[in-house]
Amino acid sequence: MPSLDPVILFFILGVVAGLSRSDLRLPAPIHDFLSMVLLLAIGLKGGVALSQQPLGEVVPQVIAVGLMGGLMPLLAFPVLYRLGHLPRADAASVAAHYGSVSVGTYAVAAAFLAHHDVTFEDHMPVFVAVLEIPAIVVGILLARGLEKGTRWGRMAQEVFLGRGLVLLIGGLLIGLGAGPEGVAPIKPLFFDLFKGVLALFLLDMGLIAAGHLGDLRRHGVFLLGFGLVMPLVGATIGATLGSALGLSVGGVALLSTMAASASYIAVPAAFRMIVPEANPALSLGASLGVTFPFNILLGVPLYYQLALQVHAFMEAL
Amino acid sequence: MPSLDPVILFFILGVVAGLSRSDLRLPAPIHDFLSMVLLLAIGLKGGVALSQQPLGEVVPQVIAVGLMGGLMPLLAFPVLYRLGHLPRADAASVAAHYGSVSVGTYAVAAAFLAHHDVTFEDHMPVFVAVLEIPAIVVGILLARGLEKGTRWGRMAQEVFLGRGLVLLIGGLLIGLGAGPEGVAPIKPLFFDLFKGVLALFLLDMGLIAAGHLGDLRRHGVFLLGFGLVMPLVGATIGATLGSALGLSVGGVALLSTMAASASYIAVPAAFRMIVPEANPALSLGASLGVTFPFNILLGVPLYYQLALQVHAFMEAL
Amino acid sequence: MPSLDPVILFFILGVVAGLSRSDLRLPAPIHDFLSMVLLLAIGLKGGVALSQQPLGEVVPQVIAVGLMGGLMPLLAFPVLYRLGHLPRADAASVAAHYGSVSVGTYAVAAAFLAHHDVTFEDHMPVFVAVLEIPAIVVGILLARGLEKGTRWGRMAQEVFLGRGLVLLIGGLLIGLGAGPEGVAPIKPLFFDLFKGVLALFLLDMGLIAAGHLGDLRRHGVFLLGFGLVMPLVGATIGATLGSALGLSVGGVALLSTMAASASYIAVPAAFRMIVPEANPALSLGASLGVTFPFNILLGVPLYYQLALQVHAFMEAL
Amino acid sequence: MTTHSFHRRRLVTIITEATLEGAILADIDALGPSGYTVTEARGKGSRGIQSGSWGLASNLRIEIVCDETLAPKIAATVHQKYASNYGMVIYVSDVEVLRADRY
Amino acid sequence: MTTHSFHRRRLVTIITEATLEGAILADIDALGPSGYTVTEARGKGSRGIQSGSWGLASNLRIEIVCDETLAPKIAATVHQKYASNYGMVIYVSDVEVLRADRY
Amino acid sequence: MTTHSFHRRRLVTIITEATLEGAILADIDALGPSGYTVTEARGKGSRGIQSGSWGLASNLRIEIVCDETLAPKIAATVHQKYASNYGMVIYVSDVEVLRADRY
Ligand SMILES: Nc1ncnc2c1ncn2[C@@H]1O[C@H](COP(=O)(O)O)[C@@H](O)[C@H]1O
Ligand SMILES: Nc1ncnc2c1ncn2[C@@H]1O[C@H](COP(=O)(O)O)[C@@H](O)[C@H]1O
Ligand SMILES: Nc1ncnc2c1ncn2[C@@H]1O[C@H](COP(=O)(O)O)[C@@H](O)[C@H]1O
Ligand code: NA
Ligand code: NA
Ligand code: NA
Repeated sequence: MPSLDPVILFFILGVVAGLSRSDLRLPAPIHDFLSMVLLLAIGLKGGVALSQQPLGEVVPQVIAVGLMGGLMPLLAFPVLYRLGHLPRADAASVAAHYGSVSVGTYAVAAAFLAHHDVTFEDHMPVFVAVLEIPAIVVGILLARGLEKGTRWGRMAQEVFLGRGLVLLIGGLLIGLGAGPEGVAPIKPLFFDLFKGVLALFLLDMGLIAAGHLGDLRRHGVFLLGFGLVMPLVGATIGATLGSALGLSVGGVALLSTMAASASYIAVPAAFRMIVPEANPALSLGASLGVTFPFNILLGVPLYYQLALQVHAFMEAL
Repeated sequence: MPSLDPVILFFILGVVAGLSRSDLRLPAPIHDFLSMVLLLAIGLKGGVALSQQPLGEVVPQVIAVGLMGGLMPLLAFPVLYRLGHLPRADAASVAAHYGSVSVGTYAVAAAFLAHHDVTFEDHMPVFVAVLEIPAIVVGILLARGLEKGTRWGRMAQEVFLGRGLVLLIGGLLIGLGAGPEGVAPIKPLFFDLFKGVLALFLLDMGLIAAGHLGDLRRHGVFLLGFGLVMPLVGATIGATLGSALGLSVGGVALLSTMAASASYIAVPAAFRMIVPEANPALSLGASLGVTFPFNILLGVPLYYQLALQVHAFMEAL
Repeated sequence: MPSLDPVILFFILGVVAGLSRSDLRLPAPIHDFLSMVLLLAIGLKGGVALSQQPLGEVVPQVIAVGLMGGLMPLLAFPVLYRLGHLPRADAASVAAHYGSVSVGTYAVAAAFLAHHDVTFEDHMPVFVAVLEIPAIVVGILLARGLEKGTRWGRMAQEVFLGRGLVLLIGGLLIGLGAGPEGVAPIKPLFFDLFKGVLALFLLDMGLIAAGHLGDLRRHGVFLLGFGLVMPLVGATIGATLGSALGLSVGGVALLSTMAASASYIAVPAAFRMIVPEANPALSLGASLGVTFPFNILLGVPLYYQLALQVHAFMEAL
Repeated sequence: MTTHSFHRRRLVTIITEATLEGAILADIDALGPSGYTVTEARGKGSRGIQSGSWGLASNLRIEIVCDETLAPKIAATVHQKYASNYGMVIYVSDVEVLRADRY
Repeated sequence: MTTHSFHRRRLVTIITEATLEGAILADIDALGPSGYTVTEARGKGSRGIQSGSWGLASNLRIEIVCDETLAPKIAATVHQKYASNYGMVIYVSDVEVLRADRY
Repeated sequence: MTTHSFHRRRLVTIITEATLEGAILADIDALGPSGYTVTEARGKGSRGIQSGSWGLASNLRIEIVCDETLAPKIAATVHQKYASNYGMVIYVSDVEVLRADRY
């Protein structure tokens, strides 16, 4: 068995400290700083990759991945609404969280693959940016329908100008504009420190996740189950699509992880403003309290195995 | 055409995010942290340079540069007071801002030269520290005259103990004391990360500059014009002086940039305390809303061309 | 005479800026961030060392060092209580501060040794963690006796779950679990930046120490004397024990420094909650206002000389 | 020192979720007070703990000094628009100010 | 806009050392108010300057909106338990709230 | 729990520019209150937006609990010295404290 990546150990430290009521706490400005560096770094990496690649090859993949992000909430919504008896707004909100993507989970998976010397397509970060949006739009449609009252302009602003997406896409465009030599002088901060910053970020996310375990207790076993099963469903969809798009094993594992992960930045922020009657404790309880720890601790290696299987299966065809 | 340095792209990202009302924002403690690292790093670099150089050579340059800083407000003041009809305190304040220097602009110019493999004298940061002060003193004299009421002791404290100057001069002295081997173990933070830190700082300055564009609209076209023309005048003075002092092309370009730049840290802080009737929205509107973006985006390459011309002209003499 | 390590110059800059009432200040979130990185880094280093060493060798040393930490307050208490006429709670509190350890002082001593190419045992950070606790327990016993009222469970929580110890021991366990290759990807942040982070931390500690010099003036000359003499006593005890445990010269110097240093994180936090009638201005005035600067500026090189002497003496036996 | 007389005004204090900042400040502004003050906060209420550890878990504390007519208007408008869906506490109190013309 | 009537309540404000956070919030909670709000603070008092530069030198400002019965209870309990050993200022004032049922 | 009686005092609240911190706190101190509390703030007023994104664009919120005589003195002194050149809001309100001897 491969040893645990130390960044995971930082997450566990955070969870344990949080659950045992240590007074350990990262100040909010440091949380913002760490996630800002992560988002920019991931964007920059993707942008540099795009700068060296014929865009024509990436566009069809982008469309396919975007469609996946839009369809996943449609799959999750009926389960949450009919089976889970969640109020419509909550069902739509949770569904949108799972159609979107967790940047932290992506970073852990990328680190896992690097740790095991598995290569992957350099432009994978583009898919992180692409996956953020469609699920939000579909989620809002599910909550609101096509009723007249919806202020789509306002919505577009909330979605596209949220800080997460601005940093991710801003990083992408800077990486695209600057290219590999251009970003070389900022490499020490954004690339060399990446895993250290990720470690501190995961320590903080561990503390935050520990706080959300309580939410979950209040909202019962259905959400717990959903938070464990939905990632597996997502992972399978992601792995299948990745394989169909001809990605490498590493790429399949990453797309699988993205599909399995649930947003805790862009989607809750957008829903808080646009569908405010959706209870954020519910969606964050599932996304941060269950799915994030599950993916970080067990999911990522599992999805890598899944990628190996799917790849072997496709080769055998 | 040389590609844009990526740190400039971070500034543009900040301006665009600010103008489009994204909720992107760097927490104030992070702003302080980033500018602290920049100021210390610039000071350290200059101090290490001084530690390897006969001080006798630098002193005459320091005096000449200090004089330039004191004379520039005398040039700018009548324009602002007579032509621009600004109140006396405001004219003196804006004049002092332009006689002083912007550390961020200096850092961008130094990065630009490094990006284009242009060398420059290692002790240029000394001039940054030197330029901070004379313009403040002259500016206060312009605002107050030599009236008895002025509390010069209090003023000296505000000027010399402002955090910007303390970090810059503190860094200089540490670099001077420790020398190149001494600072080697802190190189990874202060030197290797420098451009990454500068990138994040410029992202923040872009957000802040976007907020000051509104100020400008309120204070009219005269300040806009002044904010665009004064840097060109300053650049010419700086380039001429640099050349006369026998600096290399890179050194001339840097001194030209310093002269062209306008303070937004030391001078506004000092004027806020000592000449409080001067409106900071006015001077910061010009300095941060016009001159800083102009210098960062267009000025720096221009002043490099100017340095090449002036140098060629002097050689031809 | 060897030149001053630049991190010391940062401390002096902080003290000077603080005493001269500069407005220089590090925001509290940055203080937290810097000390968090230091604590984790020291823990990680120790953990990696433990991962490569038969634990059996370390255990006896750990026990001996822990005993030293528990005995030192018993030595200091009567001096403070009888000779200094401090109230019982204050005498116990100050005694506990000096039985425990200052992480910042340890880091400076380790940097000093590295600067002078003196090697030391890799597992020294383990002793930092070990030394934090026994002095607190003994100190509380000294303040409270074995009276029934003491809530030992609550006390254990305050002591073991304090953020300092959680980060130090968390780092140890992560380093132990991940081993040298495991921590390699987080090396750039935690190890390469270490001295730069320490420099900024010491700048802040200089500002804080300057603020505590006033406390001292209020509490008189006895505490000043205690803050200067106790480290020397501690250093001698530490050097003797280190030598008896068969540590290298560098290891002896480090254990001597630890014994000479006084806590300003774990102990004051624990006493604030458990023995609140002890006046923190008193213990922090001695620990931060006297002993910390003394150790940083003069103590560390002195304790290294002491280690050389003691080592030579033991060899001669 | 000249004598200063104090004038009675009202202080509206609103504690709510930080995500609401842009929207709620625009709404308050539109009602025409001379200004407002914002501080970062955390807390606990009917919607659970807001630990302040990140944006979504943070509160704001907004203060508006205004006259007797505007205060209930601000309180009621904000309450009606946001209180059912967002963590929110609003209270109003009496204060005295020096410059009657400013609020 | 519908008419809203205001209801008289009390606001307890406590300024104390940041190290006390966990303990004091638990004690306040135990007395049963509907919630509390915390902001970071610094200051000066009989125990000297709290500069806010690090945890031990920082203060908290805690606010509790509650009814006339609970307010003196919170103030007295906290005062009795902590005021002799910790930097502490407590004051109580009148406020008006919109929803009578919540506090 | 023993009965505690409350004593009427005044609370002066000053919102102003962060750059003023050193000067204004010294002036307040010189007037002799038993202490003060400072929190970081941002806001909007007649001088535009103080976004809080850096020192020059930040506000402070200063609170002083004091007696009926000192309150107008602090308010008037600060107002007279700073209000014409600096962003500034001052308001005074009634509070009740437990320990009459402390303020
Ligand atoms: N009784 C109270 N006193 C003071 N602040 C409160 C009170 N109740 C709630 N709050 C604050 O208002 C926020 C939202 O409250 P709620 O809508 O009850 O969840 C909480 O996070 C607290 O910061
Ligand atoms: N008169 C006062 N007005 C406002 N705040 C005060 C006052 N006195 C003390 N404080 C605050 O309460 C804290 C503790 O005060 P003390 O217990 O007097 O040291 C101080 O650090 C200040 O933040
Ligand atoms: N009506 C108001 N209510 C609350 N705070 C205000 C008000 N007006 C101004 N402020 C605050 O006081 C600061 C200075 O106000 P001004 O002097 O009007 O620019 C602003 O930045 C706000 O934080
Ligand atoms: Na997903
Ligand atoms: Na200039
Ligand atoms: Na010790």
